[in-house]
Amino acid sequence: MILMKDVHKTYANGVVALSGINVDIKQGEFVYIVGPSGAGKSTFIRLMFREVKPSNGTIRINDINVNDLKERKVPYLRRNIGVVYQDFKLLPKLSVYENVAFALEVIEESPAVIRKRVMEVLDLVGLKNKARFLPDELSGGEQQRVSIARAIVNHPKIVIADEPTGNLDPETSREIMKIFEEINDRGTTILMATHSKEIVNTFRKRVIAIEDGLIVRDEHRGDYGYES
Amino acid sequence: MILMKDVHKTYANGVVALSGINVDIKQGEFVYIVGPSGAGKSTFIRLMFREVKPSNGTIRINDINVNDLKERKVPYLRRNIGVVYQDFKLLPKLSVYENVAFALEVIEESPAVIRKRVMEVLDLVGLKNKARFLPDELSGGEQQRVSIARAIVNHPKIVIADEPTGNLDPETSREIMKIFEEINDRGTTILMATHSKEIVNTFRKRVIAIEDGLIVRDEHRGDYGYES
Amino acid sequence: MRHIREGFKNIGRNGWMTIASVGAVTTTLILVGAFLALMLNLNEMADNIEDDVQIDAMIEQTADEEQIQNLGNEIEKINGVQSAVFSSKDDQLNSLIDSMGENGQAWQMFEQDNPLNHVFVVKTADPQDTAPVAKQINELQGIQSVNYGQGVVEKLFEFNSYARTIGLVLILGLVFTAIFLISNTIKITIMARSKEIGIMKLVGATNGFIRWPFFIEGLLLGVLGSIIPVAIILTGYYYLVNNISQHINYSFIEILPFNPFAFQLALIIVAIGALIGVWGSVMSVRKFLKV
Amino acid sequence: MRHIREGFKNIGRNGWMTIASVGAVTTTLILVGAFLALMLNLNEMADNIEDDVQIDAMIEQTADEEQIQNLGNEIEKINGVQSAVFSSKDDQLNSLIDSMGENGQAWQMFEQDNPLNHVFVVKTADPQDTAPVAKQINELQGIQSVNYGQGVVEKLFEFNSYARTIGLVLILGLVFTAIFLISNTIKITIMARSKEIGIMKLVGATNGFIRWPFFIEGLLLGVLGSIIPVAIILTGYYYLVNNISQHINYSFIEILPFNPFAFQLALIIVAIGALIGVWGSVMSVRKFLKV
Ligand SMILES: Nc1ncnc2c1ncn2[C@@H]1O[C@H](COP(=O)(O)OP(=O)(O)OP(=O)(O)O)[C@@H](O)[C@H]1O
Ligand SMILES: Nc1ncnc2c1ncn2[C@@H]1O[C@H](COP(=O)(O)OP(=O)(O)OP(=O)(O)O)[C@@H](O)[C@H]1O
Ligand SMILES: [Mg+2]
Ligand SMILES: [Mg+2]
Repeated sequence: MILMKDVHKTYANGVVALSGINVDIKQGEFVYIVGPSGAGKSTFIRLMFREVKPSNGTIRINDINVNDLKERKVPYLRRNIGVVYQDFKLLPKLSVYENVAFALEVIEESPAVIRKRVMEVLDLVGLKNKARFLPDELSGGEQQRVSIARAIVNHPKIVIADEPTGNLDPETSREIMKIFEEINDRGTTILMATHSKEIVNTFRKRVIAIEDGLIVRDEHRGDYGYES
Repeated sequence: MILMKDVHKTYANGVVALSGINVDIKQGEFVYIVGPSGAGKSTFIRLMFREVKPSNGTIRINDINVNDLKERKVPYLRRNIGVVYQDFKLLPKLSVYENVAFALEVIEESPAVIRKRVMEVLDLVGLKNKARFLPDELSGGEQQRVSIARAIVNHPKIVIADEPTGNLDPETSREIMKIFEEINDRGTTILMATHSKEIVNTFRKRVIAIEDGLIVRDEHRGDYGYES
Repeated sequence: MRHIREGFKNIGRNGWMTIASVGAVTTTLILVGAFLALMLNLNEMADNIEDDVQIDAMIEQTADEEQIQNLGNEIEKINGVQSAVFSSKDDQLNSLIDSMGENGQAWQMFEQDNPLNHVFVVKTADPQDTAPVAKQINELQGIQSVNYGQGVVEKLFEFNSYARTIGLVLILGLVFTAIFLISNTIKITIMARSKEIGIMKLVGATNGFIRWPFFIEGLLLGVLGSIIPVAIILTGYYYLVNNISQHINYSFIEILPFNPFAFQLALIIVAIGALIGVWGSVMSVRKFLKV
Repeated sequence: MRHIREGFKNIGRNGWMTIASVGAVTTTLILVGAFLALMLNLNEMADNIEDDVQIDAMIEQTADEEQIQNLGNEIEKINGVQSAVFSSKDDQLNSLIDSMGENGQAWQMFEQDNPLNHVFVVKTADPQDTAPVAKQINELQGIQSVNYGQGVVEKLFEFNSYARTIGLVLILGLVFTAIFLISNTIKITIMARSKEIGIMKLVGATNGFIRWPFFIEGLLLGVLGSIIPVAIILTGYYYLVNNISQHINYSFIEILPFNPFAFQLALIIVAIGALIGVWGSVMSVRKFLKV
């Protein structure tokens, strides 16, 4: 489903973020991306939905070559991938409800379906009563949960989450993990970059460790692995 | 040093974030603020340097009444408090170096002192080689460390950190904690809101737990306390 | 539908930015409107002055009535001639005496012994034809000489043509400035939202999906921005026509009538506002769609 | 020092926003400059036309040379009179014949029996004094009548005064529009930075510390924005003075000389740009300092 071959990424300022990534992720897998700060996890994630383009190498998602994809086609790729951004990326002038609904409006869902799905998913992340608020009126953890809600609202085939529990307490984190496991059980592929040793060691999944732009470990049912 | 009496905070949209906070923090203490997402931790923190004003109650810092402080005097209060923001609040058009230097420029330090201090503190957080980068060119964890560097660069009497390790791997988190302990040893008061059970349970300090806008626990050498 | 709704909502969501944009559109259009009104009226006045130009074709003293009649017919046949009116030498003397004011009275004694000629007063359909027509008349048998203010009339036409060119340049310059300023303002407000546009693209919005609300928003900005200018133009021009024009009373100062001129002008203003609004908004958003 | 340095740096940091602001300042100032040049020249022309107004004081036929000499002295003593030049009745007839062109030749036969008067051609220091001075002259012994284009001159002055008022209103309107548009554009660009201003305040910056770089930045925006307008005015006006003015040749079209007029205008343009830049920038930033 997700296939990367010898992927390199050097940013415009000369920083080498990835230097030769090879990876094969099957449909329905649940994969943690771990590694120290600045290792290249977010860059790795951003390649998949073409937020950044690789300097070298090929990326295939569902047999679509992401590099060669026409500009026009990119939105359709992105609709199949729900992304929780490390910095949330909420639209500041839209309410919580409108932010989540946006992901359904782009695929032209009917208003009735939108209302139902959005309220369902806001309920799931515990923000049903904050639907009318603006992002600025939320706490950090609440904003993060809106970003999670938006990522999963349109039942994407792949969910990519960059540090989705960084601003959540362990209790709420666990609830979010349960949601991810549930949609994973329904066949959704999940990629999650995380620094949470506790989560990785509790919910055992495949672990890919990135250091200095290279995959240094790739274990099924692995642990967080770094000494504490 | 920090004294809150019956502090209430209701936001403009009607959300009651704090409903009766009483707390007394002595000079040189190291205090964790824990609690679920949306409990009011960030609000509690923001009151101290007047990012928000309380709806009710009094806040005294170093015997200065923060509520009654004249608008003109607020910058001088803020210069004594180094803050690590949950959303970093870096100036997007300034380089890492300039962002950190800004905290020294406002107190009109000499250019030579500024250069020395900034490079020192960037070295401390491991970003010496990224001094010329813009915040947008950094990873999440790197941005967070810039925010930490800026908070401590001018040797403030109080350091307030809102979830300062949310985007950092355990190894880097530990290094940051060591920095905090070190400046705490030199007499700096430290307040730190965190969701990291690991940190709280490893570096034992005073723990204040907030739930639904109220302090529900206040223990010296406490643990994170919530079931995992 | 969604796009129209979102376009309207954005007007509200962007608060201060909307007010600033609408303010820029408003001021610019007031300027354009005022100058258009002024220039079009000046143009009209220039037309009126040119229309006053006439050819005095002096008939030889020896011509009898029949010859004069024939001459009149011949003149009317010339291409470009609109009318040829006979004016006897007595009429000519009277109008000369009139035009000289007090000075003229000294000349009344010559009424018995009038040295002037009978004259055909000729008007051309297009004032620009005055010189060639006059030349043709001059060649007719029985015409002693023609007088249409040779020299002065050419200068008048030259001056008016310069004035018209300057006016046109000013108006065009002003309209282009307006286009630039309005679209520039809109561009800045959209620039301030480039991050949001980037987020929309990341969530899977197509360029069209993002562009449409901006289209509507630009249209609204333009139309909202033209409300005050239109109101000012309509009331201001109404006031002008009804008051000022009574006080100034030169034959050549003739203001264009309120209806339909003011309404046409209002329409132009709204059209400029709406078009530039849409254009500025769509062009600016294009830049940020390449994320 | 830091503030000046930061002000300059911000010009670069804000890239597109700076370009957009400078663009708005540039276009607006070109407009203001062009209209100022036009209006000041038209005003000068109106002055010239008014300066051409003169009073013809007709001397009674019976006056002898000594009386005429005395009359001249008396006229020159009247308050507001600049000069009084004697013109004999023969001069008068000649200039009448000249002014009538071909028609005039018919009158040459009256040269022996000239019905005109000797005349004093009087000029007033201030053209506006024409009517009262003429009245005073008229009351002098030995003056038959005065003629200064009664009626027409009053209308000319009235028209010029209307034209001047309209011109002034237009220029003022334009300058205020320019002020609004420039400060509005700057306001929007600063609005887009309100978050950054908030962060600066949170890091402990005083209002003054934040304001100074904006002050410098506004000054720079204004000055940068006036470079192109000044260049256009200087070269454009130079071209106009040297070329166009040779082609138009009416006595009353007289363009103000390049030096010092163009330089004064350039100075005004730079001053407007700099002042509004600073003012717009400082006023806008004030709004966001209340964090
Ligand atoms: N837009 C960018 N332009 C230039 N360099 C960048 C950019 N984004 C990231 N980098 C650099 O690329 C490297 C990898 O960044 P990345 O965001 O992938 O790290 P990460 O593993 O996600 O780190 P973290 O855990 O701190 O989020 C870092 O050194 C960073 O400074
Ligand atoms: N600017 C604001 N306007 C209105 N309501 C706000 C604002 N900021 C926070 N709130 C609300 O106040 C409550 C407390 O927020 P606060 O940010 O203090 O929580 P927190 O304990 O820091 O949570 P987290 O761990 O998720 O950061 C939340 O319910 C939030 O929705
Ligand atoms: Mg990252
Ligand atoms: Mg918080």
